[in-house]
Amino acid sequence: MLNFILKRLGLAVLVALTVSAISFSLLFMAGDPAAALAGEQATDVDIEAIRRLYGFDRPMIVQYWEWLSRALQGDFGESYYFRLPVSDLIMERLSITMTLGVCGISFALLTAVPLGVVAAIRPNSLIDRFALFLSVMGQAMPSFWFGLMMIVVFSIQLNWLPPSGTKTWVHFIMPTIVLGYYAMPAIMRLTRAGMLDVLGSDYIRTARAKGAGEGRVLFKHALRNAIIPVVSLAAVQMGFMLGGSIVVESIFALHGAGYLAWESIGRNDLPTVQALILIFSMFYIVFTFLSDVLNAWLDPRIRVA
Amino acid sequence: GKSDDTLNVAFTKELENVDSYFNSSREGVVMQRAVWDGLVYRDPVTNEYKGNLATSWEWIDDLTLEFKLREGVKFHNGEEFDADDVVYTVNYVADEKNGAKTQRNVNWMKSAEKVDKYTVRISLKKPFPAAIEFLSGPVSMYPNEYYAEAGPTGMGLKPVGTGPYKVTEVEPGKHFVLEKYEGYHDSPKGQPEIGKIDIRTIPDVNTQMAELFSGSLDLIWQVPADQAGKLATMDQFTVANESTMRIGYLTLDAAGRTGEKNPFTDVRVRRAVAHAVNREALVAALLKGKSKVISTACFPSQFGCFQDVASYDYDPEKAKALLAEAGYPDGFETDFYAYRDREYAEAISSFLNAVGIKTNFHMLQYSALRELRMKGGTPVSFQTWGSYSINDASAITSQFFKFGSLDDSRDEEVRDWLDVADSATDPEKRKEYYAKALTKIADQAYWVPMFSYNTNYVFTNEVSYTPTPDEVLRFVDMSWN
Amino acid sequence: MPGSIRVFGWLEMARTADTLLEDIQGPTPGQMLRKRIFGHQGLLFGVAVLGLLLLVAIFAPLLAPHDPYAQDLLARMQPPVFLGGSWEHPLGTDHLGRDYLSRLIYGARISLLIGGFAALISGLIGTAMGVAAGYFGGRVDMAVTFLINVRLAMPVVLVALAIVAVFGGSLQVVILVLGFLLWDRFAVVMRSSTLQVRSREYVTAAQAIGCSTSRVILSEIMPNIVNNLIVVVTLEMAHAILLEAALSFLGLGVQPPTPSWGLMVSEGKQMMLFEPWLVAIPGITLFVLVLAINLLGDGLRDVTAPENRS
Amino acid sequence: MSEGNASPPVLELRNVSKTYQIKQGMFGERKPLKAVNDVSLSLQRGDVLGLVGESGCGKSTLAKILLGLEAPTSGEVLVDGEPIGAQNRRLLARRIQPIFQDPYSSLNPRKSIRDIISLPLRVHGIGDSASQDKAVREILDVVGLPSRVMNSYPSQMSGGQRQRVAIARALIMKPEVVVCDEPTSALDVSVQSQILNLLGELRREFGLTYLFISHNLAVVEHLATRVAVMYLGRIVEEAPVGALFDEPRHPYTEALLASVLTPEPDLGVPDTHLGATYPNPIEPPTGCHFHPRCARVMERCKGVAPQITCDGEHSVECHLYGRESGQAVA
Amino acid sequence: MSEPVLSVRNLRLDIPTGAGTLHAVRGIDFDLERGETLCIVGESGSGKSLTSLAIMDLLSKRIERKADKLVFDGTDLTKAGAKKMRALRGDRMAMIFQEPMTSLNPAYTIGDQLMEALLLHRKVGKAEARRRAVELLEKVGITGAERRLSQYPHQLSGGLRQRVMIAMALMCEPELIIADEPTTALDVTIQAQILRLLVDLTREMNVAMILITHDLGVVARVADKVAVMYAGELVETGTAKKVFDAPMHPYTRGLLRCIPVPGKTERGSELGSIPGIVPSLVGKVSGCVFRTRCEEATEACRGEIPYRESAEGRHNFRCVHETGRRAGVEEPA
Ligand SMILES: Nc1ncnc2c1ncn2[C@@H]1O[C@H](COP(=O)(O)OP(=O)(O)OP(=O)(O)O)[C@@H](O)[C@H]1O
Ligand SMILES: Nc1ncnc2c1ncn2[C@@H]1O[C@H](COP(=O)(O)OP(=O)(O)OP(=O)(O)O)[C@@H](O)[C@H]1O
Ligand SMILES: [Mg+2]
Ligand SMILES: [Mg+2]
Repeated sequence: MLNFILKRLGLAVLVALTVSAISFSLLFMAGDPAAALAGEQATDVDIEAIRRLYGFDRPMIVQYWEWLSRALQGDFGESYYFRLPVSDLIMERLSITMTLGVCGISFALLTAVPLGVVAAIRPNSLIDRFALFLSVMGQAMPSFWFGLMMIVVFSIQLNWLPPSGTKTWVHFIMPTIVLGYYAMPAIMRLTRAGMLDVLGSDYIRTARAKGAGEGRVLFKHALRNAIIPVVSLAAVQMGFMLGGSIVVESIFALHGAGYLAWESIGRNDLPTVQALILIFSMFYIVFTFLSDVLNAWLDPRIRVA
Repeated sequence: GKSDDTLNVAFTKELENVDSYFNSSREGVVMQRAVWDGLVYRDPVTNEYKGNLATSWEWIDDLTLEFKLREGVKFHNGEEFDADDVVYTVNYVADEKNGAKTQRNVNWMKSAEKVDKYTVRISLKKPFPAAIEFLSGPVSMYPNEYYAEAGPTGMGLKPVGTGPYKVTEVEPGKHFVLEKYEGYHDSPKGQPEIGKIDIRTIPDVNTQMAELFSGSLDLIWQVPADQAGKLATMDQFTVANESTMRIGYLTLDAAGRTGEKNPFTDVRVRRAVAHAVNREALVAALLKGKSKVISTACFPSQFGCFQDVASYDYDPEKAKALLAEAGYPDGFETDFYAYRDREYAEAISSFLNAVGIKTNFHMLQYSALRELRMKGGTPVSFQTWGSYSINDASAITSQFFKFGSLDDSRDEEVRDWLDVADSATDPEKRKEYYAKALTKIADQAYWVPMFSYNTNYVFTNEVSYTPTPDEVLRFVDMSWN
Repeated sequence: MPGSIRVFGWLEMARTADTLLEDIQGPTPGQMLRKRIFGHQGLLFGVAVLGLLLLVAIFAPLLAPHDPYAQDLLARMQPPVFLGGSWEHPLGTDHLGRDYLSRLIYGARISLLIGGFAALISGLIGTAMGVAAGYFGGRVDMAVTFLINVRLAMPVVLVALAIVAVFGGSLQVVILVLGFLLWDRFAVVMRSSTLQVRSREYVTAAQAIGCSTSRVILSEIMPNIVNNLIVVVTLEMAHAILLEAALSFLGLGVQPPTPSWGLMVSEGKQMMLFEPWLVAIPGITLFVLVLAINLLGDGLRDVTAPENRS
Repeated sequence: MSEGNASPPVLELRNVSKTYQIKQGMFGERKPLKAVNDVSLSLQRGDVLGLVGESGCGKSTLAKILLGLEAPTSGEVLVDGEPIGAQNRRLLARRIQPIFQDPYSSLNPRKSIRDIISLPLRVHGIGDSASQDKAVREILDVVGLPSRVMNSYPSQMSGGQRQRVAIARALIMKPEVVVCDEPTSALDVSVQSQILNLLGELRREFGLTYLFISHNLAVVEHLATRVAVMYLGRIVEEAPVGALFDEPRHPYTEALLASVLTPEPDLGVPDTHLGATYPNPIEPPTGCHFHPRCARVMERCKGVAPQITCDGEHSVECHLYGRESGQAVA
Repeated sequence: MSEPVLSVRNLRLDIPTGAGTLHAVRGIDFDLERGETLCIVGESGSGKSLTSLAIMDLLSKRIERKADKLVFDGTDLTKAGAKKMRALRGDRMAMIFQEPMTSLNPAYTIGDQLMEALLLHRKVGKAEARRRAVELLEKVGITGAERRLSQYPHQLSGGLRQRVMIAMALMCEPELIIADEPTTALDVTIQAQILRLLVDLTREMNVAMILITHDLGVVARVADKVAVMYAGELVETGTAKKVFDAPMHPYTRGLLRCIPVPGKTERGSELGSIPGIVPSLVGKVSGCVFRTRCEEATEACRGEIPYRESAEGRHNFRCVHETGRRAGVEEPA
């Protein structure tokens, strides 16, 4: 197990390094950072001064190396736009994105897993069809459109929910649903398929042959095995959701990291964008790593190697 | 709302830093006018200069201005305002190394020196006729002791000024809370009435309107014309429209920076472009409000903005004829760039398409487009310029026609005339030379000026406010009905 | 060997020949597939809608009542006919007075073009990588798996936004960006399918016969994983279309005046609270298109699923 | 070895080994697994060499080496006295052909029977499509399938029919050696006998040489002329079929034979005298690999690996028979 | 004779499929005495597993089970509810499956899975259950039983897992064990060991066993009673000796001719075979199902087929011919 974790960790670090290199080089091509930094009404002299001040005239590899070694110490440099340390800037917004992500994935899991299980127990039943309907809709619904429609219905027409802001948990209801619904179909389908698969397996028949009751069969013998792939998927989805929360954050005016990322791209705020891509990637990497560890713990075939 | 004496306002853009020397957005100007004061104040309606933190001023010579300061003014943190504050502020921002964001606003000042506690002199680098205009605008006074310690970052998070409102809460990106400053001095700005201003950043205009409908916002601004039109039909809101100093224009690559064979090097082609666009229709259908069609390369109210220049009416047939004359009977294909107001740009490009100039539309981020223009120019791009609300033609012409990287015409004659106009101290001489330059710009159709912008302010009927044409929200002028 | 056509004891059981006959005359795989296809409602719906939209896209110039780019600033945002508009513009006009129906019709082209080409590019990349990984294993597999991990770790929307911001949102750029970002699922699915098929004995048999590697891959492995490939193609096509719409919504998708549905939603969004149909119409067509593609994909997966075979 | 060394064996293995590097778990370290360990065998024309042994002892690996699908880690494979390495893979394919265990996975479900059977012809560019069709028809007749199955697909056929198709594919190139890897173990007994009969007929008809791998000793005894017994990658005993079944020498062979359950109701279930501990192939036991399970284990077996002892055509690798053991060969 | 543990009369299983109803099992009759071993033998797909699952009531809900009589130790299983069946399963009737690799839950230890049945059915503590598990593991010949309890299935070889399955079946000392091809997936040597173990243990504990297999060798060596199944019907039943020494049904005879018997069948000679394939059981099935492959088939085979008892008794077969052969056909030499 320890061996497994160490090797898995090594892979994670390698992936993180590669992603960092890609995101760095990718964004370095994103227009002249000095021009962006100087702002809309700056003169050429301003821009040239800034170019030298920030060292944009040095070779890219040097800049990458410097950036990376500082990033490893948690220093992502200073935002061109805010003139604040990027890490401070991000820390602040990340809590919103994380809250949203956790709420979203919880919503997705809490709806998808029970639905998937029930659908698997009663294939072709009404509830199975309903679950299928939900997932098909969810897959085809553009989330920005869904968000807008939610605002129109629940904020404008019914005036039940606030359309934006982060003050109370009520503010998080609509964003959570929009974001969670994005991840729900995949999780539900996997739960259903996994559960169907496990329920048809030999060891479930063994458990039944021992006289175990339906509940015991479902929850002790089946779910434990069916949930293993769902854990991985949920981790992946969580990573995607954080990276994909941009749309939701911009619709509901949540000042999270996703929105910051979008704005920063527009402002050519290189350090912030680089840091955000890296951090979102790190989240993905950490989540999948944790899910692998969790899987290993759930699945003795990996745990006891 | 009125009941809790709190005005809820939305900003579209997130402010990078509340410190007004370290942001460059409109929202920053709004904050600056509420939290800080300048030495001078220009009445937005009469355009008359009045003393604010200074009670009087005089030109000692072309390069020196002397101010008598108002006594008894206190900053929000209790620090007393005197000559030291002015000296510190001016010296700090004028120093290029400190990196004030918009150098143009401050780099005409060389330094400041204290004469006595309430007298101060500001020296200029070279003659700068618009000095008072700038001092009434972007240059505001900071508390020296506090600023020395906090710097721009600290100032951004906990701003301290002498203005009518003090900042009590800053959550970057989320919201600011302003509270009425009870000890506000007897300023020409007037005394604040509304107790508390809560400003939230909401990027999406639909969300802003939704919040407005649900009652959690009291005032939104910069509302697009169509929406404003609809909101105006609703009883519970007031929609006010004011013009702004921002103008939109097409800049054409007359200098051939994108290549010798560029069709826009031919004046007939440039004139054809000018004839091709139905600017009246654009204003009537898209911009609406107080927007106007313009023909000069500046905002009409600006000093020196000579109006009697060649103007090109909408005449697609003539445009086609000119194109044919220039050797393009079937039109040609060109890249068309824009960075904001996609709708307007799209409409313009569509007019060009109609006379045979086939446009490949590119919508870029400002920085990317700027880089492109600095490096090699663009054949044709839709641009806007707001002049920082500075009511002087130099704020626009000298930026674009003096061989800077954004100068697509590179006309030496124009440059020389503008040099004279910019530095002369005699207003009449300035006017004369601006007129010469602007006439040639129009005649050669280096630019195709399009229209001036306007801003829509929408607020609930509880709020009473009359906006001003300089596109600045003045909380101090607001009150409850 | 020829000439010695022998009749074995087995065949002498003439009486049993009839059972054998019946057995062999069972349905061919093709017939069975056809039967399953026609019994699958979702699949049929998907095919019908997608086919219709494809026709619309192909014959757009014939079907569109107006030039989708012709603006009329005096006739902006006319309501569709069912909301009191005129038949001149059955679905109304947009914010520049362009005919909404015509733009919608041309928009089908754009969406299908983006979805199709993005899926094609990512399909080529992903399939090549996945099949190579599955077939050759070892280091190739390790490298591909690593690349997949790297790709998955990058936040797609963010990276796509960044690239489009740099290169501008021309149709080609958007297609290329999506194509180069969405290959991961192809690689994953093709890798595992190849692994699965590779261990089948008919592959070993082909190798033992002396088939070259390329022949084994192309004629023994590919035909057996191509149905999985088609399923992924549909899913990724839907994915690409939705992603393009999201990019357009965020202002960094294809450029105007291109009549992309995503862009139309984004443009209509401005007036969403007052003229909801501006958003509703392209939103619904987008939804229906993606739904149809997904149903098609799901259906294909259902009818070609292993438990349905043999 | 055999009478008159005039012609070299069709197929010969000389000290062939195959070592796999096994990863344990997803990230475990790699360890060597000797799937085939220093094996020497030879097949004369017309021989049927039965290869028996427990699951995982390396039978299929050996077959793959013969087919050229796996390169041996060391040792040589000779066809007609020539080393296989020198031969082109495609040339080898004309002479040695496989028949696999699972008729359901050995035929490509997407291909018609015609395509499946004619594939070798097409790969080797033999004839045009008309002559290929003719060849397919003929070979179908040989394996006892009506020629109209040509346009059918595997999914339309029963297991026995599919196995016939697989045999037809193997035979269409007129190979000399056919490697049958458990060709009947997935089939019902009633079908199994048909296939066994067919294999027997074909051998007589075409003078084929078989390497016949099977779990089923009764089948091996029925079909084989020689039998090799494999244990953990090594051939522990090899003899003509009669000698091996009548007087098995290696204790493992004895146990194997004892485990054969014939349909004789009075005999009851035999005791194989084998221990239950199945060894881990990655860490094989020291000395004689079989010693932990051997009923006749001696002290020496634990430390020293036995040598092959040959007695005419009967060779065995066991301390009981080694010269040093002092025990006479029975 | 005492009451049989299990008595089955006219068991029928119907499976609805897309093409129509599949009459997978049609009219199975047998009795099983205490301590007796019944072997059901037949080709794959003949319905052996379905029959065994039907007795355990483990069929999927789709499959319809009908029987004139299905009595286990005095309990009418056709009327028993789910709860009652649960109480019986694992306690008084136990089952061993074919695939040792997949029949154990990979997520739980051997110990947990062994103890589960006992904890479910008996009021015993964990310690007691553990003791019993160790005892049984030792009994099935697993060394180091204590240590094995905390191992997971993937750590055991196939033979060991099958032993664990056997121990698991015996935990509650059932009266009936159903073993569905317990050795098919195992090596010959291990097969012999496992079978021996099963036979010894059932004798020792006086457990009745239904052993399902398609290997006639296994049947001959293990069975007290044999039931030969073909396409969902029992075509021949009887004591092992009688069935093997004097097979009556053409199918049984055919099967016995198919396998080479060392020492008896001539090496390299042609084996007997049963040509053709099993007919489809979808839709109406009438007459003798074996007639399409039968050497003895006549027109009469399409009609009603009587269930005959052979001359010596305790040996039944289903055939239109009185002796299982067409009249006037000599047995080939
Ligand atoms: N490609 C491979 N990589 C790693 N190990 C392998 C590979 N092929 C076979 N092995 C290992 O080599 C050993 C011998 O395998 P092989 O398939 O030859 O056995 P076998 O005797 O044919 O078994 P069976 O009777 O089950 O078919 C086994 O332990 C197997 O796990
Ligand atoms: N759930 C099911 N749905 C449809 N058909 C089924 C189902 N279960 C079994 N059958 C069919 O019923 C018949 C009998 O199956 P069963 O599993 O009892 O055979 P078996 O004799 O045990 O065969 P094997 O020796 O292969 O285990 C087969 O034709 C099978 O295809
Ligand atoms: Mg094998
Ligand atoms: Mg079965």
